[in-house]
Amino acid sequence: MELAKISWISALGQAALLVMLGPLVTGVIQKIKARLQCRQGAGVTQPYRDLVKLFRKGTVQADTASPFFRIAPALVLGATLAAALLVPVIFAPVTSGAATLLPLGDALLLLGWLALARFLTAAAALDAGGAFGGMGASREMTVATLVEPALILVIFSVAVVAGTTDLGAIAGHPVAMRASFGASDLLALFAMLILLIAETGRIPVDNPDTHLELTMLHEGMLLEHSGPGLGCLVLANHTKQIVLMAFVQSLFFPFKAAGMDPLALALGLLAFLLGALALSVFLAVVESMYAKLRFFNLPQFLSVSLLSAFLAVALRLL
Amino acid sequence: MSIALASYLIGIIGSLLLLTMIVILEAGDLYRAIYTMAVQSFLIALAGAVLGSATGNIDLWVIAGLTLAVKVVALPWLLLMVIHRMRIHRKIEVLMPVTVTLAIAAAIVMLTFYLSSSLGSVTQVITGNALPIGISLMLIGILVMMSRRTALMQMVGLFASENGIFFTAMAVSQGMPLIIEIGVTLDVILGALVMGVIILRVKSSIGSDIADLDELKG
Amino acid sequence: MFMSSLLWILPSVPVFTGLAMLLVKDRRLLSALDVASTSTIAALVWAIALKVMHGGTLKAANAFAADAVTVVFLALIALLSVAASIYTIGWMRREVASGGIAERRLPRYFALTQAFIATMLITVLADNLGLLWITMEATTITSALLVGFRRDPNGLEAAWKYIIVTTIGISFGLFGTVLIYAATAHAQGGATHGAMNFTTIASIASKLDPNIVRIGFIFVLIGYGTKAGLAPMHMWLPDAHSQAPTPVSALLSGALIKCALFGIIRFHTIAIGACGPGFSGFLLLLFGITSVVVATPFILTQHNFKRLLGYHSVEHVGIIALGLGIGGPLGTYAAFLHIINHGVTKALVFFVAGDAIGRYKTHNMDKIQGLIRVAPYAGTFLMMGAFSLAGTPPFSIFISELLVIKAGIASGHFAAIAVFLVMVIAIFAGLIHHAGKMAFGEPERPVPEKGEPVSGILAMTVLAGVMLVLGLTVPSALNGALTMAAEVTLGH
Amino acid sequence: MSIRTFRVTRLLGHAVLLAGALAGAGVALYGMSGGASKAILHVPLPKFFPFADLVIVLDGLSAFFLLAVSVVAIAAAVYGPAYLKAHAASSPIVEVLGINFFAGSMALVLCAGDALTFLLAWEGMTLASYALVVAEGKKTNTHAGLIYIVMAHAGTALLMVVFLALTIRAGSFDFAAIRQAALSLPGPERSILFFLALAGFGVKAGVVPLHVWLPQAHPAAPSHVSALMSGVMLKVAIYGILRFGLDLLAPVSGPLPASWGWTVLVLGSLSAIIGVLYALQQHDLKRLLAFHSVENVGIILMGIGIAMLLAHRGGASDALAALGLAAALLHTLNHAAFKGLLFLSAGAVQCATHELNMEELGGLARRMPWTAWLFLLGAVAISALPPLNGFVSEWMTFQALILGSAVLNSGSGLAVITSAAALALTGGLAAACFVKAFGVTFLGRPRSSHARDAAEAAPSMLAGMVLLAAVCVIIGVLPGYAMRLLDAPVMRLLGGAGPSALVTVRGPLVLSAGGSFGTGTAVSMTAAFALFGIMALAALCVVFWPRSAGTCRAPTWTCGMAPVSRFDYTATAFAKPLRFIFAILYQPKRTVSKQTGVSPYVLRQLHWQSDVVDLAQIHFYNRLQSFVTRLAQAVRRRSTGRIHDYIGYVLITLLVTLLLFGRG
Repeated sequence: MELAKISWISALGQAALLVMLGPLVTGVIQKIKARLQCRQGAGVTQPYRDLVKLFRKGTVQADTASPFFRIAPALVLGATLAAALLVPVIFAPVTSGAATLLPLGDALLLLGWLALARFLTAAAALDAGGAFGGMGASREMTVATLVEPALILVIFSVAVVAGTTDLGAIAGHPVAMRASFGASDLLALFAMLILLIAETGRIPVDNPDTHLELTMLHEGMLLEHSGPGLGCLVLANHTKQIVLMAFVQSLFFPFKAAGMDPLALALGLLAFLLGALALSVFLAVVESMYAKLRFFNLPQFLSVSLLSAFLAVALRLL
Repeated sequence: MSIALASYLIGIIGSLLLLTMIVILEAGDLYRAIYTMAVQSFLIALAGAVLGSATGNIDLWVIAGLTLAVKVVALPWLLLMVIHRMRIHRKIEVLMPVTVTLAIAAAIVMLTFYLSSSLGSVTQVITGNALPIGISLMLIGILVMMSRRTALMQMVGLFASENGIFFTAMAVSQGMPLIIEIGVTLDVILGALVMGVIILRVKSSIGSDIADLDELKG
Repeated sequence: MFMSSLLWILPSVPVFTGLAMLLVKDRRLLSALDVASTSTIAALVWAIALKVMHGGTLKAANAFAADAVTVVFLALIALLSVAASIYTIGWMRREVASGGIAERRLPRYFALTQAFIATMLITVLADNLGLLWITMEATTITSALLVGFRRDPNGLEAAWKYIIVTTIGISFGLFGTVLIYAATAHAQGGATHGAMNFTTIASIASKLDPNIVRIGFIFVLIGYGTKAGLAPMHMWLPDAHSQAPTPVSALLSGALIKCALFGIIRFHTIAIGACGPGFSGFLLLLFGITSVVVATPFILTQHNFKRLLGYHSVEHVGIIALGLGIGGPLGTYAAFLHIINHGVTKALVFFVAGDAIGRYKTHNMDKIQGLIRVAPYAGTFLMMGAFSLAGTPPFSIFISELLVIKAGIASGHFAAIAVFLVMVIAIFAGLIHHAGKMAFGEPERPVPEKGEPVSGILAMTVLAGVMLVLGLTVPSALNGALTMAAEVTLGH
Repeated sequence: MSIRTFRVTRLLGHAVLLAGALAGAGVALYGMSGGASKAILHVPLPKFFPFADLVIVLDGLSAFFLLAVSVVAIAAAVYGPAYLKAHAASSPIVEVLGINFFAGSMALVLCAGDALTFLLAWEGMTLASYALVVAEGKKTNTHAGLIYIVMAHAGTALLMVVFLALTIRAGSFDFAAIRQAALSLPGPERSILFFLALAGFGVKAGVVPLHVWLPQAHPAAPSHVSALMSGVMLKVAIYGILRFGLDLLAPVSGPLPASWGWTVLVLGSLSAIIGVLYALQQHDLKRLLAFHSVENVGIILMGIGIAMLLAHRGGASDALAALGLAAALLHTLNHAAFKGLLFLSAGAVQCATHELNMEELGGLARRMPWTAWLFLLGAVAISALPPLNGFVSEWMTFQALILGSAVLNSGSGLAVITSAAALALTGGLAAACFVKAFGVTFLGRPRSSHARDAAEAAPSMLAGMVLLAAVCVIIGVLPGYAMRLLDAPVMRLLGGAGPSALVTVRGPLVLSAGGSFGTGTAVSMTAAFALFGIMALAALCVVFWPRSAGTCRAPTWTCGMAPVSRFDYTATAFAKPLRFIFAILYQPKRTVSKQTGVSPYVLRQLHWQSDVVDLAQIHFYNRLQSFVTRLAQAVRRRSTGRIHDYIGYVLITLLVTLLLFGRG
């Protein structure tokens, strides 16, 4: 039972860690972007202040909206936090996932929770009854449809070798067994990075900072929400971003602590922070270099990642 | 009369029958067609008499007499009466050029002789060449029905083809059982009566020849 | 001796009733006489059937003989004539009221129907092939008069085509009979005693000269095939069946076609004896498949209700010929079962057609709509009949088609069965399309008259009941009769 | 027929259906509890036909499918009366008799022990559903019914050939004899028979090239009947494929021929993708759900395909085959539940608004809260999203596909992975489609007067829906217990250990794939659901915590104009991006007509109309129909009506026959 207790605590602990770090990562990315565009930019902790402001405000709700409109943000936050539980951040017990009492770390379940969050946000967007919510929802779901198969192929390229889709097992795989960072891992990483941009709604796919109707995908859905509802959705967005970063790291840079001794934990935490910083820099650099793609050029952009993911799997199998 | 002489006579009558068939095919006038049909029936009756004497079977004599009474006298009289009642012009319209019909008739005769050559064993039973002649008479009768427009010529063709059957039926060893022969002749008469009634009824009601009606199609 | 005299009494009943009807003037009395005569026929047939089932073939004065095959056909003719006579009560009342048939011509109509039934009974009872031919010609004459009974141009045109084409066909049949007679005489060394009787010919069939029998069988097949409506000699059938009064067309389609098939079956047995099952089986198979294939396009693009049923008869005759052609105990058994199933179903659908046409005053199927709303009973019977004709399970035709296919696959005729299945599906589509359009939807013009004659419903329920019962089970008595009939046909 | 007698017949009829369904469920559960692979029930029927003896046999496989039939039948029985009262178009006798006969014949097909009962019940099922489809008598219904019955009949003709070929070899109609005789079938003949059976059952299951009848027939029937048709009748066809593929025609030893598995897998993937793509472009709610049935049948076939590929290869692949088959069977049950739920709620919407076109609905969530939440639950389930049962069966299918591809050698492994990618794409598209369906129908402003004055559905209708929703939630949250139901059918078909031994190796609360401890993944849906529940409750408390500022309502921001229902995003607009991306498949056609006033620049009226085409329909079926009609017209012209031609035909036939066969 001792191992079971540890897995419960580790899961909750890691989730709490992710939630705390979420807004910080966004702040860092905004800061780096500002620096690259030679302007001062808001402080790194600005997102925290926004969240606190939102959670204190009252809600102004559309007159046509149904009760679902108020409940949806809470469900979205719940789903994203459930996804946060699944990702091994620092600690990944060496014994395969099947051994722990709380077998949670499955990649498909993670994608499922994120898909549920997206489903509910899009549905709530339609409830407000305006054109922007509908357009945002329609475009978000279209992008999601194109991203989903590529994401599955990336997971398969790793799962086929590991023999399991359990993130804990994959992360915990001794690096030695996975010989070197092979060609297929490179292709899978390349595909994953493009998908990361699409999932977190960064520049080439979607513009997170703007409120111009035609260009915003994710923002369009949040337009009508206000007060704590909006707060939940923004927090969910931050958590989703850091969960995806943790997901990328566990798939491709498995430096996770095996036991509970403090040194290994510290090392694991350090590795995670470094990884998160690297990915933030990548996202910020890409945002500053590229202009937003026209919506109907997106399929072409995303099919690049689909093809590379497919090649990754093909190399792995053939 | 010996069997050999009878089969010789049947051979001659057969060729004469073929001749009458050609004349019917070639007939341009209704009256001539009916008279030729009457001559043909007379030849059948003659064949009946010849066979009757050759085989000594009284039934054949009765059949010959019956054919004489019905086919030579009654049916032509019926046809002429119908023509008189319908007051139609006597010219026969033709669907296919006569030469084509003659060519087909020739082909039919050749086919029947080619077929019956394989029936070697039947010659002991059917005297002379009555079988091929019978078949060709019947088929050419149907050809007449197919290629002539008016209903009357179709009746003439029908009776000619039935003559062919009678000719073969009589030539079979002692001939068909009497009751059957009488029954067949009775049916022929009844058929002729009904056809005549239908033709007259259509002529009186809508004034056109029954064979031209073709609304019921598809 | 009493039993064999039954064979004489059976045909005499309709003959004498027919004569008596000529003297009677009142419509109701005529209908009563009609129903009485057909029910006595049915009773007599039941008695004969029991006797034949237990005692084997009944013979009477070397003209009549009743073996298992005859019993099957007698049963069908009896059942259909009873149903037709019941249906005629209601139908004739509406026909006389609407002026279709003049009051004074009623006796002649009923007398002719009785004569028609009598000739059919004798055809089936005939042991002497010559007598078979004579009564077959008699059926043509009586039914031609009935087809042209309404004296409208179309009726007369149909009667004319019917009598001319079938008389040609039957004369071929006569020529075939003469050839077979010659062959038997030759086989008996010139003696012509009993050379016309089927039982004697069947017994010495193996000694007949195959060449003559081959040509004889071809003449009979084409001849009686024209009367049965096998393709491509079937063109007269839709005209005659669509113009005839409804009860007559039901008897034509249900019973008369089967009598022509009876003739073919008799000569099929002889041909099997003389030149082996291969020859006549292949010919029957060929004509069967041609009939099914030729009937399909006409059914798909048909607009006239009764002509559609006429072409359906061509298709089902093709199926029966296919069953006989496939041969073997199962194929022949299936063919006989299909003869009964088709007769019953076709009569039912003709009654519905007569009812619908009388109600909507048009033959054109596009104008008949919403029959279920106007006449619920007729509408349901239409759909039941349509599904049965198309060969769907709870009804009887599915069982016989299933057996035909099973026999076909067992005997290796895969190509024929494949073509057959494709055509049956196409016909299924065509028929359900027409029936669905007629049964459902809203009736357009001022709603046709309501009210359905009780006698019509009774007749249709009787036939629908038989159809359903035969669909779900094959009673042992019928099964025994059919197996014996198959054995007799195959000459065992 | 007074109103009272209508009501009594309706209630009585549905009570009979309910009793029958409950009995069916009882028998099924008894059948499956046995778990053994031997036949549990063997009831010979009276000897109807001399040439065949009919028998009823219930084994594990048929018991499982009988359960699926019974569950949806119970819901339909509860739902039926109220729906028919509000929506009745034709006489209740037809409705009531039809649905009882329909459910009865489906149950009979499942328990048929011999070929003849199977065929009779199979066609009886088709006839009953045809009667229900055309019962309303509208022109579109009759046409839909016609296409349905013709294609179903063509399928049955194929089945008839297969059954008869086997019966002749076996000497009797009985399945046991057929099973014995099939062992000695030579290879190629066995494959031909299997592909014929697959085509025959494929028509009824709605596999892609043969699916054309499904989107027309299902919406035409009353909703609780289309729930039965969509939810369960397709599964009876799947039962047929399983019975033939893995039981009757299975070779005595060694793996199944590879071509079988690949065909089923490829057909499944095609059906899944094309089904969902066409569903995306539909405006009619029930047509959308019908197309989704095509998609879900595709997913089930994928599971069966991978199971057929891996069956009897020994070692790990046997366990994976059992997993794949368990995934397919579980998805059958799941699909029956959530498709039934969605059709019933669509029926509730139809009852309330007499309208099924999504462009005319909207804002129903406030007026019909229960139906809205139940539809949302169904939508989440069908889009395979975590807490509910759709995710469980799709997760198992994914595991079977991934681990299966690892076991198969490289080339085929890659093909299996591509079909897994296709499954993922289908999941994404299904989610998009149901956001549209739920959002446009239930949320936003009501677009028509019907939608504005809609009222909540009757309590009995809601009870039917809640029953199916409960099934979805239970299987979603506690999948382990559902696994025990799957033991009987999987062991009946593949032998070896049942899925409950393989999949819930660590207790009912944990799903594990890959069987042995070493590899494979485990996931505990119960734990995941519990954590999600806690998190969501916490968030809800935060959101609904009373704040000083409180909540107020204001009009939606529409760039300053007064918001009106025309601003709401319509279904066509929602699906526009995907129509643009998958244009090759849709070949969209657009017609725009402008009416201008005095000056050409002032638009008085704009008419915009676009439609999407079903490829299989145009290229194959329309061409076939026009060809057949043209050919028929040509042949029909041959009957000229002139008597001379008739006589000519007789003479020519005689001459030709004499020539060909005369000499012999």
